[in-house]
Amino acid sequence: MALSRETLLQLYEMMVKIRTFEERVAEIYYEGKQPVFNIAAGPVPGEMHLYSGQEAVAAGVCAHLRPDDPVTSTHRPHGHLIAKGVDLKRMMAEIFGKETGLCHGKGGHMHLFDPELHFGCGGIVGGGIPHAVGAALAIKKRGEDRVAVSFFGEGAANIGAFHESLNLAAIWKLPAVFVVEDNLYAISVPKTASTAVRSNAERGAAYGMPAVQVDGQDVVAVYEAAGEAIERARRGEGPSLIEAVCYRFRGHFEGDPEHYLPEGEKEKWKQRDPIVLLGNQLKEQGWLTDEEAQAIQERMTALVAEAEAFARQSAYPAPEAALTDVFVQAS
Amino acid sequence: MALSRETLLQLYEMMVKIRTFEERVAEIYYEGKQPVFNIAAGPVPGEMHLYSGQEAVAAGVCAHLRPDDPVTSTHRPHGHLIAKGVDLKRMMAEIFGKETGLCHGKGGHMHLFDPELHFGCGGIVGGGIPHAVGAALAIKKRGEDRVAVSFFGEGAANIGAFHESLNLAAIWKLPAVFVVEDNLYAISVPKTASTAVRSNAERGAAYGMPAVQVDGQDVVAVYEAAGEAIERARRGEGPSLIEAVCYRFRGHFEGDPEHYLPEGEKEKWKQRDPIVLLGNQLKEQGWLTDEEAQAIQERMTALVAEAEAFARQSAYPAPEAALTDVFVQAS
Amino acid sequence: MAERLLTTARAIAEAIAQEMERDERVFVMGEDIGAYGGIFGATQGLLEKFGPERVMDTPISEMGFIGAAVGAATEGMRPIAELMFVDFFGVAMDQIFNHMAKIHYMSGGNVKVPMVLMTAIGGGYSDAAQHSQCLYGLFAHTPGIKVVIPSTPYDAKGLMIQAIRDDDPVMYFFHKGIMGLGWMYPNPRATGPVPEEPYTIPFGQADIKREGTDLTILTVSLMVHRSLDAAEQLAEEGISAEVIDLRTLVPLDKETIIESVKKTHRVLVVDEDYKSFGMSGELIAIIAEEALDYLDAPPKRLAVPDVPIPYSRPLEEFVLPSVERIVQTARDLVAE
Amino acid sequence: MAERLLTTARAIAEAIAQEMERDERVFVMGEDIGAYGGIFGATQGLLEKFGPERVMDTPISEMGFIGAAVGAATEGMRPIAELMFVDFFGVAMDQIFNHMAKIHYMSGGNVKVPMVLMTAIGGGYSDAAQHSQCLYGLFAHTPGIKVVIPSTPYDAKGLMIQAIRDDDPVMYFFHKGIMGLGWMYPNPRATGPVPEEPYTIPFGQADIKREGTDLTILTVSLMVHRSLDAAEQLAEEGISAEVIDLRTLVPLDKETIIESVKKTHRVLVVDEDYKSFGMSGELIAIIAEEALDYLDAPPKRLAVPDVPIPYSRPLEEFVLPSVERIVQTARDLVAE
Ligand SMILES: Cc1ncc(C[n+]2csc(CCOP(=O)(O)OP(=O)(O)O)c2C)c(N)n1
Ligand SMILES: Cc1ncc(C[n+]2csc(CCOP(=O)(O)OP(=O)(O)O)c2C)c(N)n1
Ligand SMILES: [Mg+2]
Ligand SMILES: [Mg+2]
Repeated sequence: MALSRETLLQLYEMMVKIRTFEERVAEIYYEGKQPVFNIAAGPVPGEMHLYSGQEAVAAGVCAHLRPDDPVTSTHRPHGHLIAKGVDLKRMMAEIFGKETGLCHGKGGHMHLFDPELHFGCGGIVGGGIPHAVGAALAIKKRGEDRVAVSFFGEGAANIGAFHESLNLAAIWKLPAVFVVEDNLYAISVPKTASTAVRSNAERGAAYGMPAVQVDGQDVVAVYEAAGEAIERARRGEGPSLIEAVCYRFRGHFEGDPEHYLPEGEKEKWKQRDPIVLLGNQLKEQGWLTDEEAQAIQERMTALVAEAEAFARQSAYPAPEAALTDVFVQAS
Repeated sequence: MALSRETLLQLYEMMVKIRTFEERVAEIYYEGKQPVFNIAAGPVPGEMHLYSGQEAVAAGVCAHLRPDDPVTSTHRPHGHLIAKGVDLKRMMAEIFGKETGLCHGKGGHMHLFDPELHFGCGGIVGGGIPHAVGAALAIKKRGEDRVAVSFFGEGAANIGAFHESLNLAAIWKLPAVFVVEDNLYAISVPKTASTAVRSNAERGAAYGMPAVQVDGQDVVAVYEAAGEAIERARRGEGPSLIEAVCYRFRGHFEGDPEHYLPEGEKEKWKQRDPIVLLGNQLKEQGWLTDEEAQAIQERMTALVAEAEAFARQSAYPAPEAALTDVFVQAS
Repeated sequence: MAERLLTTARAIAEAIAQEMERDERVFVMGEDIGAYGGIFGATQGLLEKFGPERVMDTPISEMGFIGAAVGAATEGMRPIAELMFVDFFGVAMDQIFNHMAKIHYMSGGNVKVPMVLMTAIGGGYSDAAQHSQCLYGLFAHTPGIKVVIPSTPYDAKGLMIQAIRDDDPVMYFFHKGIMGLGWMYPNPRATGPVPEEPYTIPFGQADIKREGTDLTILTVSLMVHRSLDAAEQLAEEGISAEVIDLRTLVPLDKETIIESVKKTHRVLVVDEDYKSFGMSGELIAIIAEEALDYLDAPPKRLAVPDVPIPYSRPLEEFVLPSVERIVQTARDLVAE
Repeated sequence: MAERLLTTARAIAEAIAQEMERDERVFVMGEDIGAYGGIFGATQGLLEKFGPERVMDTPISEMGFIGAAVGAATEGMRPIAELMFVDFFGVAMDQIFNHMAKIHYMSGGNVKVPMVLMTAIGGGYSDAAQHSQCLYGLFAHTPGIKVVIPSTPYDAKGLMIQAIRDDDPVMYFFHKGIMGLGWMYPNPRATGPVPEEPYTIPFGQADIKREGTDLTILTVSLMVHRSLDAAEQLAEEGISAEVIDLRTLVPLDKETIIESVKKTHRVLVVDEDYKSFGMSGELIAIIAEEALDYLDAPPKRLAVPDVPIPYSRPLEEFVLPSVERIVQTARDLVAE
């Protein structure tokens, strides 16, 4: 199935958008953390897990999703939320901990919630997988054609919640798609040391669930596999599992010394940058000129800059606001 | 591979031993609970999950085990512990909550520990599976040829600990054997409503682990499959998974109304009583006469009676003993 | 017209049924809650009334289905999940503790998690260390969870309806010994008057189950009954005990507690949970903070003495607060 | 000879290394503890010294590998498992709570579970609701677990060696802010004198980190440092604060607590855990029970006010006990 120019350009633009956001966040993150890195300092404190390098996965999957399709994500959520269509301003403001942020500063980078986009994430590995099952259950109960998608890493595929969730989705035949982003590592632990099978696609058999492994640097491959799984789910035919093999271009989190990486590995993967791959393909097909690519990049840079400016100009929440929102009904 | 008469008779005797123990415990259990069933009353209070009907699994697997091979079991542990070779007296005394019991009355029917037999169990579904992994890890670290076996139900195969444990055992290539006793139900919930695949043998693929489903009413089939898996583990070739399909002859626990059973199901299964099946086979082969069978039964009845007498004659622990054994070193 | 009597189990099942009729977003999930009716009867009859789509038996996957309840709740449903015994919380604690309890806060109030997690607590029938715990103290320590612990059929119904209608995650703890089950040790107060029409009991309102002047007994759940029995015996000795059923630990009705202590000047906490770092400590701390000068004697507590629940009957009886020990401790307290 | 200075992280790693050398049954398992050296450095250098058989990186399977540690311990090994952040306990709580803590008791004392579960606690660097908690109160509530919370490099080493040699399951909580990590907010006391030779510090012995006469501050972990800083400021105002580092919550050194209160007549608990139903309540309850008449003012506590830890810096600063708030609360307490 050949994709239209329009679709490919949308995918391209989305990947550029994510990359631009992430690389700018990285720059901002180091503000106030130099010359001595202090995780608590600067305008964006705390851990920071960026998505650069994995853009094809978020873009390829979310291209099939509507705003009302629930998505659960992880500690590395920016790419998914951007691909889902978030307002970058409110997202950036949250990362800055500002009152205007998606969560009024209470959530932060790892805990971004956008109810309009039915998006949630969190810092506990595997924690979001059951939520997607529950969302899919709600969809099925209401007889809707929405689909719930859960993104998580190959490391998360070894935690109990993965197993329980996939089994539940399968026995209840829920409209859910599980997307494993196999970026080869869980922090420093390589997949070979954590996972008894080479491909998590082999784990579909444990739930009688269609499962496939795809090249996660190839956005078209991801797009096609995801399209099939999502349409299947929309038709009420049950859940699927997709593993997309990709790579973290910036390490696990900012500050990761990456001593554990084999020499040359990252460089090798960078040669398969998903954005460059699609860009080259588009250029070969005559669907994108260098000038157009430049224009896209500039537009994205401007969007991110606008989000940054919004975040910087926004106020911090009042300290006492820490005490609200524990309960909807305080007593 | 045809089994020797000696082996078959040992298996037969073990199954009779377990059945005799269980059926006697059932009688004792209802003492003090009639005419009105009060779970707290009688010489044996609390929940009571008996093993009748599943004897072929414990007998067939444990026939390959040495006293120093670790075994972890479940809330339905009697069969495994008896097959492992426990002193029935101390076991029965524990079930009576007596000072002379395996755990001095602190554990009870669901929490039987016999360190000499490297046996443990517990009331949390799936809770024992990781312990077998840890025992196998200890074995591997020491370079021993022991094997750790974990028994659990088909219901437990849907809990996270199952997945995590099998994956760990596989990546670390541990000497462990996982035995699923598929007795069709987890309390009232049938396997079809809990498990997305027909056979847990299909789940071996998720861990690159040899896996097989066997007829759990056929002790020879269990014996052979277990033998292969256990020898493989002893040779250092890693873990295996066995699912044995069997049936609970007495319901989930004593007092189970069993309203949820399809009509006639239990009767059908009772026609494949593992003890009768093997008995008939032995008789057909001319390896067991009715008199010999009778003698075995009498010996087992006497053993159980002796255990019961021991338990009844034993004293309860002093109430203040409740305060000891929280810690080895109290401060 | 004679009052209608129900067991606590039936009162809970009725509350759920009435809310399921009223609000189609409500559904129930858990192990053996369908055909079996719930091991402790809290869902008896619901499958027949509402069918398997709304009364869902689950696999043994507590992390999965409690997490699914969270996900369904954030999508606008109002799930009730049953954790068969509270003792099993450990396999699902991450979903309870880091998600159910925190999503509303982490989202800055933008996402709601309206769900009820109901669970059975308590011992006294030799079910030993992994099936006899109370543990409400752990959950009361967790910001973001409302903690509800009824002691009577009447309270059970009203608090359950309140829990289902509440927009926050609620943990609802029913003691096996108050359910009125035919096969459990008998408790006459496990059957009591329950109005047929739906009603609610607001959270954060303790109930003075018996008024008194000489000492205040603070307690919940089955221990309310033991304390009432003890108060009766104490009355015969001329000691007047006020028995306060806290009913909810979060929110906690500090006012009723403090007022009572200001009246009686003596306090005993009776708790079936572990003693240290739990409910009893918190209650005494609050009193020390807010009514120190009113105390005529050091506060006392009766709770499980920081040991797992043992199996053997004499051992278990030794560690659980009994009527006799409550009486004795109250006597000592008043004598001080 | 000059005293040797180590960070807390190095002190812990050294303790483990020395015990691994002494006892081949000791091994370590956890996520990123090998090549990475542990996210907070508690296992730095161990892989190089002892190889991957004894320093095992695990998959993200906390239920599995902590349960495996339990199984290995009952088979006679002496595992040390690292739970990367205590906040993740919920995925493994069943193994911690129902197995690690209870097997010794349930077996009637016949089975031992000699293991150490070490974990990072604490906030203050905007890691938000799921990566900033302390939670030692939950585990102190659980019978069968020893709860160890060092505050200095010296204590960290001695308590770790004690923990490894102890035949019971020990949970060992190190605060990220005391590890002396280059990338964490600075804490000068995170580096301190540590003898090279192995030594132990017995459990159940609180350490009076600063003597005083006007009030007693009871605390642990990073809050020991905040309290010491506060005590210094208070001294300038003429208020003499005694700062007691409890070091272990189970066993708890009640004697030192009570003696101090009998001397100062005023008590403030400073706790980075959630306020209600936790450590602060228990400590105050013990004092109310055992030293009521010595209290000249209601006890006070500073703790996280029962909210999840928020992300944004001003919000987080608002909920964590700070030096200023300790000073202010101590002042108020002494004025009463
Ligand atoms: C239950 C749990 N265990 C451990 C962690 C610490 N941790 C955070 S991210 C991470 C690695 C996750 O690996 P993977 O799932 O492959 O996702 P990736 O980071 O590669 O995107 C770990 C171990 C956690 N947050 N939650
Ligand atoms: C974690 C947990 N969840 C639920 C239970 C309650 N429970 C006890 S036994 C049981 C059924 C177990 O089924 P299975 O594993 O098939 O074993 P079987 O009883 O059939 O031998 C359940 C649900 C429990 N003990 N632990
Ligand atoms: Mg990864
Ligand atoms: Mg079963």
